Amino acid sequence: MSDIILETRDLTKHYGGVHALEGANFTLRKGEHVAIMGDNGAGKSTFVRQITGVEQRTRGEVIFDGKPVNFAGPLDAREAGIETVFQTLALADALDVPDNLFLGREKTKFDWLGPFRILDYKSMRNDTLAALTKTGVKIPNIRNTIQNMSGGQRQCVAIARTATFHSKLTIMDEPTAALGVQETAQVENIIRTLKEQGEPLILISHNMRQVFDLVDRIVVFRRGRICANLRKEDTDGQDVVAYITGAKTQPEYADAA
Amino acid sequence: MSDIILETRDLTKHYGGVHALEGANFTLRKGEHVAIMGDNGAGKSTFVRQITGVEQRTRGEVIFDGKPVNFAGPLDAREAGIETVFQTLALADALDVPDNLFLGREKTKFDWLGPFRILDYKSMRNDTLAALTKTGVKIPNIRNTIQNMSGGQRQCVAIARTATFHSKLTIMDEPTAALGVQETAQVENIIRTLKEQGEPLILISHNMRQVFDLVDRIVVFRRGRICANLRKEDTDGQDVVAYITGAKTQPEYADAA
Amino acid sequence: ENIGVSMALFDDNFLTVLRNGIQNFADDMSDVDVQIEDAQNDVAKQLDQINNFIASGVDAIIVNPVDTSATQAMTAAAEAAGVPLVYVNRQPINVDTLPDNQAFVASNEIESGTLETFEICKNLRAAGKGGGARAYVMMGELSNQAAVQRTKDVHDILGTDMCNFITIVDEQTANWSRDEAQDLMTNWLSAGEPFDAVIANNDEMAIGAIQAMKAAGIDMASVQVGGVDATQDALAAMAGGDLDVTVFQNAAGQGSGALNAALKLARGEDVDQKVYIPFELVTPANLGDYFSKN
Amino acid sequence: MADTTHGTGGLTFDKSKRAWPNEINVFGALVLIVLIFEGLGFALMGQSFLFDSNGRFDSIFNEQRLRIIILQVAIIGIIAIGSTQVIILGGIDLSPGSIVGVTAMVAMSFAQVAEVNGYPNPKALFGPAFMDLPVIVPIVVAILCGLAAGLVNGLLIAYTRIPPFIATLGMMVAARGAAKWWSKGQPISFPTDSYAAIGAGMKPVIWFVLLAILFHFILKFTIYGKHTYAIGSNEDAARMSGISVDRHKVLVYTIAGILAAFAAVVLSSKNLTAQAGMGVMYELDAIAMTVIGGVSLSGGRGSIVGTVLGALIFGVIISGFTFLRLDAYYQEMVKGVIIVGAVVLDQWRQRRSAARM
Amino acid sequence: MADTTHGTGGLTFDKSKRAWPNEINVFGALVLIVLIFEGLGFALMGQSFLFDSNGRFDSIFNEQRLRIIILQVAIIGIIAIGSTQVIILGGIDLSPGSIVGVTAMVAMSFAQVAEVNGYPNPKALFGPAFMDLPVIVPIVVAILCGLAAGLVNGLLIAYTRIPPFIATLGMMVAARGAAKWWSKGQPISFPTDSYAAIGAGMKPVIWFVLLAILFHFILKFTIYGKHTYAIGSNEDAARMSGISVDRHKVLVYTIAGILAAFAAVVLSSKNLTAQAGMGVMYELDAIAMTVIGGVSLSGGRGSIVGTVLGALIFGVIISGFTFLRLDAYYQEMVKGVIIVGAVVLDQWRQRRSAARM
Ligand SMILES: Nc1ncnc2c1ncn2[C@@H]1O[C@H](COP(=O)(O)OP(=O)(O)OP(=O)(O)O)[C@@H](O)[C@H]1O
Ligand SMILES: Nc1ncnc2c1ncn2[C@@H]1O[C@H](COP(=O)(O)OP(=O)(O)OP(=O)(O)O)[C@@H](O)[C@H]1O
Ligand SMILES: OC[C@H]1O[C@@H](O)[C@H](O)[C@@H](O)[C@H]1O
Ligand SMILES: [Mg+2]
Ligand SMILES: [Mg+2]
Repeated sequence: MSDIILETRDLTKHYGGVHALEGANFTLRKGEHVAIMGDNGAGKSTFVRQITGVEQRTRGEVIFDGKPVNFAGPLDAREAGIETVFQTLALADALDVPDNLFLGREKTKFDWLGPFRILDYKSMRNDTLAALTKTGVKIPNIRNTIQNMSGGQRQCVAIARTATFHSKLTIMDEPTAALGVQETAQVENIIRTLKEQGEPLILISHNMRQVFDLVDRIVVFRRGRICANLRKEDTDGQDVVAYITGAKTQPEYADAA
Repeated sequence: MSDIILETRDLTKHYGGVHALEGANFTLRKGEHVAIMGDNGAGKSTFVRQITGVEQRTRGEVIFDGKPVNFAGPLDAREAGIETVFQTLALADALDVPDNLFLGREKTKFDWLGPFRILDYKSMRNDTLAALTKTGVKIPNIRNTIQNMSGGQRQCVAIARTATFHSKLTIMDEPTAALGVQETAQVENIIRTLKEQGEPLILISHNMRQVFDLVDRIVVFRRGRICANLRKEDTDGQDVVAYITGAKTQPEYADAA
Repeated sequence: ENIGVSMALFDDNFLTVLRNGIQNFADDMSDVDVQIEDAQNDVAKQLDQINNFIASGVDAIIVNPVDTSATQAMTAAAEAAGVPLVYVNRQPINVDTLPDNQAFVASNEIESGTLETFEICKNLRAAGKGGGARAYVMMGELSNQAAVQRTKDVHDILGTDMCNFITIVDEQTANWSRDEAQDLMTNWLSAGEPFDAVIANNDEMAIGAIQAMKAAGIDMASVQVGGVDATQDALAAMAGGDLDVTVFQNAAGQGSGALNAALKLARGEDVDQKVYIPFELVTPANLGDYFSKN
Repeated sequence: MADTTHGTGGLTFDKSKRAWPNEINVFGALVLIVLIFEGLGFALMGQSFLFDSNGRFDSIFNEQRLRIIILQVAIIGIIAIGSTQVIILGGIDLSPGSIVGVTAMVAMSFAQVAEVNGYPNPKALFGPAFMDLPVIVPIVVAILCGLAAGLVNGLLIAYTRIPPFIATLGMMVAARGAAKWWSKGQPISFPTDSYAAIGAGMKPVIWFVLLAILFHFILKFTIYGKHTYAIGSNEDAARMSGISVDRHKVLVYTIAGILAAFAAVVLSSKNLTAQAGMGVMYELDAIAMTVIGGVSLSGGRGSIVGTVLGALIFGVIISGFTFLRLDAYYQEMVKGVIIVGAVVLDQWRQRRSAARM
Repeated sequence: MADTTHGTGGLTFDKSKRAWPNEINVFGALVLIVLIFEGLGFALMGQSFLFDSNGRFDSIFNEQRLRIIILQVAIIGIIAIGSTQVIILGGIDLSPGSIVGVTAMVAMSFAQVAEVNGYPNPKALFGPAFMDLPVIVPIVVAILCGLAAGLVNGLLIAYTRIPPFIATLGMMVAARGAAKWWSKGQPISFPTDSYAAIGAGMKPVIWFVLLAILFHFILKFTIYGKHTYAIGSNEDAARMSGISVDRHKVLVYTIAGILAAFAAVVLSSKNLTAQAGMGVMYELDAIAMTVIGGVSLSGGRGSIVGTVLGALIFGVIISGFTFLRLDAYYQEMVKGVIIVGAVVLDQWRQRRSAARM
């Protein structure tokens, strides 16, 4: 078996006249942590949405765990083993924290009741407290609804959700954008734990320090195209910025210039 | 006339059992740039919402430009001269960029027509291009609707909106959270320009570097209370983190411990 | 005495005349109070209204049934509570098994459509069209029994030897409404089919048809138009030479008759259990007799 | 509820200040309205509204009044149990009234007796082979009707993504047409005794209460309920979290259809007849009950308990009007005002309690 | 449109690939439906639907058909112009049908003639002092009725924050009650000639078209329009951006009320009578036209042009059915299907064109 967990070939997405993603060739090895960087609007989230089936791609292939896949929706992607923290968080505003954490995979009893099986509230509540502690967030009352939470509290709930379940691949789209100093540190610890456990990760981030602290490799997007693929050892912050701004382009990605 | 543009006395907000903001005494001088820092859920955005009339406070006073104020809504606050970039951005998803930039203060012709006065689309479009250039954001088509924009593009639109209009006080709640490296630099330039023009600013940010680059003074919130008020010259990153995490508390704010 | 009245619906021309008949008659008596409810064409609401009357302890109840097949349940409810009950205007399905303290004052819808259609048939013959004539039929609301019955009457008459020279071009509902009838007639006209008569289930629709035909420049003398109800608007249209046939139903008479029966039953007196008020044909010939009736 | 403060990061939460459950507000409105009628009753009629003021009953209450208050809303209440779920889901259903109409017609056709008072049934629709059938036949037929209609609603809404307002408006028009077409507008009457027993006396109330309890439990404690709330709260989020939103929607609308069909059975049994116009506007009353009961039209919030209280408010109002001998014209005008008033009151209480410290 | 690529940061935008305006899709649906009726017409009736197949007219078209297609939807179309604005605002209005009812009654009471055929007006409601009044009186009275009803809707929705569905449902019930109460259910007939002229012949169409053009312009080019779209798109954002959302809502609902009142004038004039039951269900037809025309029920999107096309689709369908002599039962069933079908078609086209490269 190959050691490549995810590969995209010529992955492309156009929205009407907007070419948001163009011919992305990307590979991720098992156990590898890769960062995606790039300007606002460079196509990073679009890339994630094509892989996870949130949208249907214009063309190209996605090969996950050795098989070509074409997820009809994020549910399929999750069932195949991809856990994602979306930039838009995907939380149900009127529900409380445990409900959100277990959304779509509630713990239940009497499973023979099918859609009417009974929820195991108590056990979900306990697991929630444990999961939140990992992210270090402070929430006065986890039975409060999400709409009453601060921006950072929401983001922590979304991350706790992903971190609670094992997966073959984790994708995080700007997971610490709204987080405070302490919470950011905690989330970075979560990511380090994934690394130790050998779980592969795609991290989208604008935070240079964080990227250099956490990942093995940096892929740079510009105007919908990949323009650089850099091993951490071979580059530094200045160099990455040069790729992001278009001052530099790697020869193999020349058409992105 | 005093040189204090904004003062709050005992400003407090409770949501049911959640004490989100408790007895905040805060002052801002004309021309001064102040940062508010603190953990997620510390009450920073709540503080902003009480000042700008988005919510009605539980108790306390707000004195703006020498007069006690009690804004019924953000419209009042803006008319009084407070421009705000909210953490939730406040953009109309189905409208395009110029529409959003001029939302609530459209340029019009034939003003005697009252609510039926005619929109001056052309001039708004031109001004929009100019305003966006200031933020350095790349948007392929400004006539695209906001819902089709990336997270960072949205944030830039919200900032451009605030930066386009002169005001007595500007408040920005985590304005660069979703921004890329270049866009962040541009927004920081906008803030510097405000400083040069002597316009006062409250900046909420989790970014230590940014805060130390831009502001004169740092106020730290913890669990709904102010726990430190630090002149930039008298402190450093480590020190601020100590206040945020609760390792330190200034003596005058001892009850926040 | 306190009398509860449940009308099938309020916003109906004919039933309004009937309702006002009851109200005026009651107002003329010193110690009679009527409380009139609107069942809004809902059988279930009507049954509930009867139960509410019972809970409030009225002395007798008058019902103008929404659905004459739904009267069994109403009879049972009133009987169980020992409250007298009188049906008005529409003949209840259980008319032959009514308990002693119940009665009805009603008309038989079989007559209305029959009188109307037969008169039109005669007129067409007299106009020399006995060799073949074509008619459009406008129906009332399809869920309404008067509409169903009157339409059936049309078919029955046109099935007789005397009138089977008339064929129906098309038959559609205009929901008792003048407005819908105008549109329906105009739509029919745009097909360009020749026709000699419009037979409508009520006057409002007949008037709508007339308005549409006049707007299209059709000579009203060349078309027979019939309705039912003999409303003031219809009588005016007949006086103007546009409407040819309508059928009068004595609304005020039915109303006062029902109230009388209810009062007698409440006082324990004997009444005729079935009072039957016939429909009357109205044509330009006897038009004058009806101007002040409805 | 567990004894923890439900907080993380060492934060505490002052539980005594928690906002009231919304149902308490609705209950308050109900009590208020009853008191108003009591007051007006004594002032205007010299009588009590709910109590037995002239010794007609053995108990201290006017039992007939209590019974009719709930009886007259029980059937629409059954529909409202479905509407509640649809609205929590973030949808709307305009079709139950018409589903009632067509289902009543179809079911009743399989519930007719062969002979009435020794004569053949004058309203017979089918031949003798289809008469005097066991009661299970019309019930199954009705459930199938409701299931089919609800399923079509659900499939349209889930898979073509047209707004529920439109899908169910289409069903409302089409099903009413089908009701009229079934017997060409003729009412269908004279059901078997066993069919007549389903909705006799206070039975409709029993069905309503049983169904309310059942669905209260289902909404609060099963995965079906949780997903209903989750989808209503944020459909995209529910989808991204891996809930099979489309399948769930189909299920909820189908259940609403079945409940409407069951209401049709009870209704036609109670009235001993079925006619094509049955159930007109019931959907609006059901929605009004639901919203008066505190279910949010934007989805994600509400409960069956609220809806039951909303139904009672309706029942009290209708009976109160008759009690006060209010003219029917004014009744409608006042009913409009009360629908609005009840919701305004509820919103106002909610906002006040949110603003409380 | 300007010639720039509307991009910043040196980005370009491929304008040729821009999605079709939605109205084109609706227009496509209209053409499709017409073609279906043409096809069926030739197959079943041996006649053309829109063309003059038996030489009755001077032109190549069946002029009567063209006229009735638009005439029969013109009055509801006037209401739909209001519904369009309310729906773009993110609201819904269930009251216009009842506003039509009450306004027609009230306005007509001030438009009666004293004498009919030489006899005193048999339907006279007021004394002679209020008869034979100049036509401006009933018109002003009508506008005031509509304004009042719309204002109440708007104030309730804006300031008590109850859902529009409920506020306008209350108005729907209350205004219908008022319509019945006004003359105790008596129809009011025999208007003056000048009143009768307002809705005579093709006048309703002229009013509809004029109002459609006016409001198309207002929605596209004035601040009123922009704020309507903005509030419908994101009410909170509109509020935070400093739009006086509440005042604007009041304005929009008031305009919808006035349009309904004007429709009542045209309707009662066209019919030469006013009845308490007038306008029942018009609101649903108006909403259906609007949504078929591509206005999104979630607000922020749509146009008057779409609504006009939606109204035409309705008109074509009604005429087409009569043309094919489809039984009324089937008509209703098929109408339900078409309401749904038109919207499904539109959504499908939109999604396909969004998915196009
Ligand atoms: N409407 C509300 N109802 C109940 N609790 C609320 C509400 N809004 C905010 N809170 C709570 O108040 C506290 C302060 O929230 P706030 O949004 O001010 O935090 P913040 O400092 O801006 O955090 P962040 O950095 O994550 O944006 C949080 O614990 C939050 O859960
Ligand atoms: N549904 C859509 N329709 C049209 N254009 C879209 C749509 N979604 C995204 N875009 C455009 O595609 C481009 C890429 O967007 P994307 O969200 O992938 O950016 P990003 O790299 O994630 O940026 P950020 O760092 O700001 O999150 C942007 O120009 C955006 O405006
Ligand atoms: O039920 C409604 C109908 O009732 C009839 O008796 C009347 O003739 C019709 O005009 C119509 O009003
Ligand atoms: Mg992104
Ligand atoms: Mg915040």
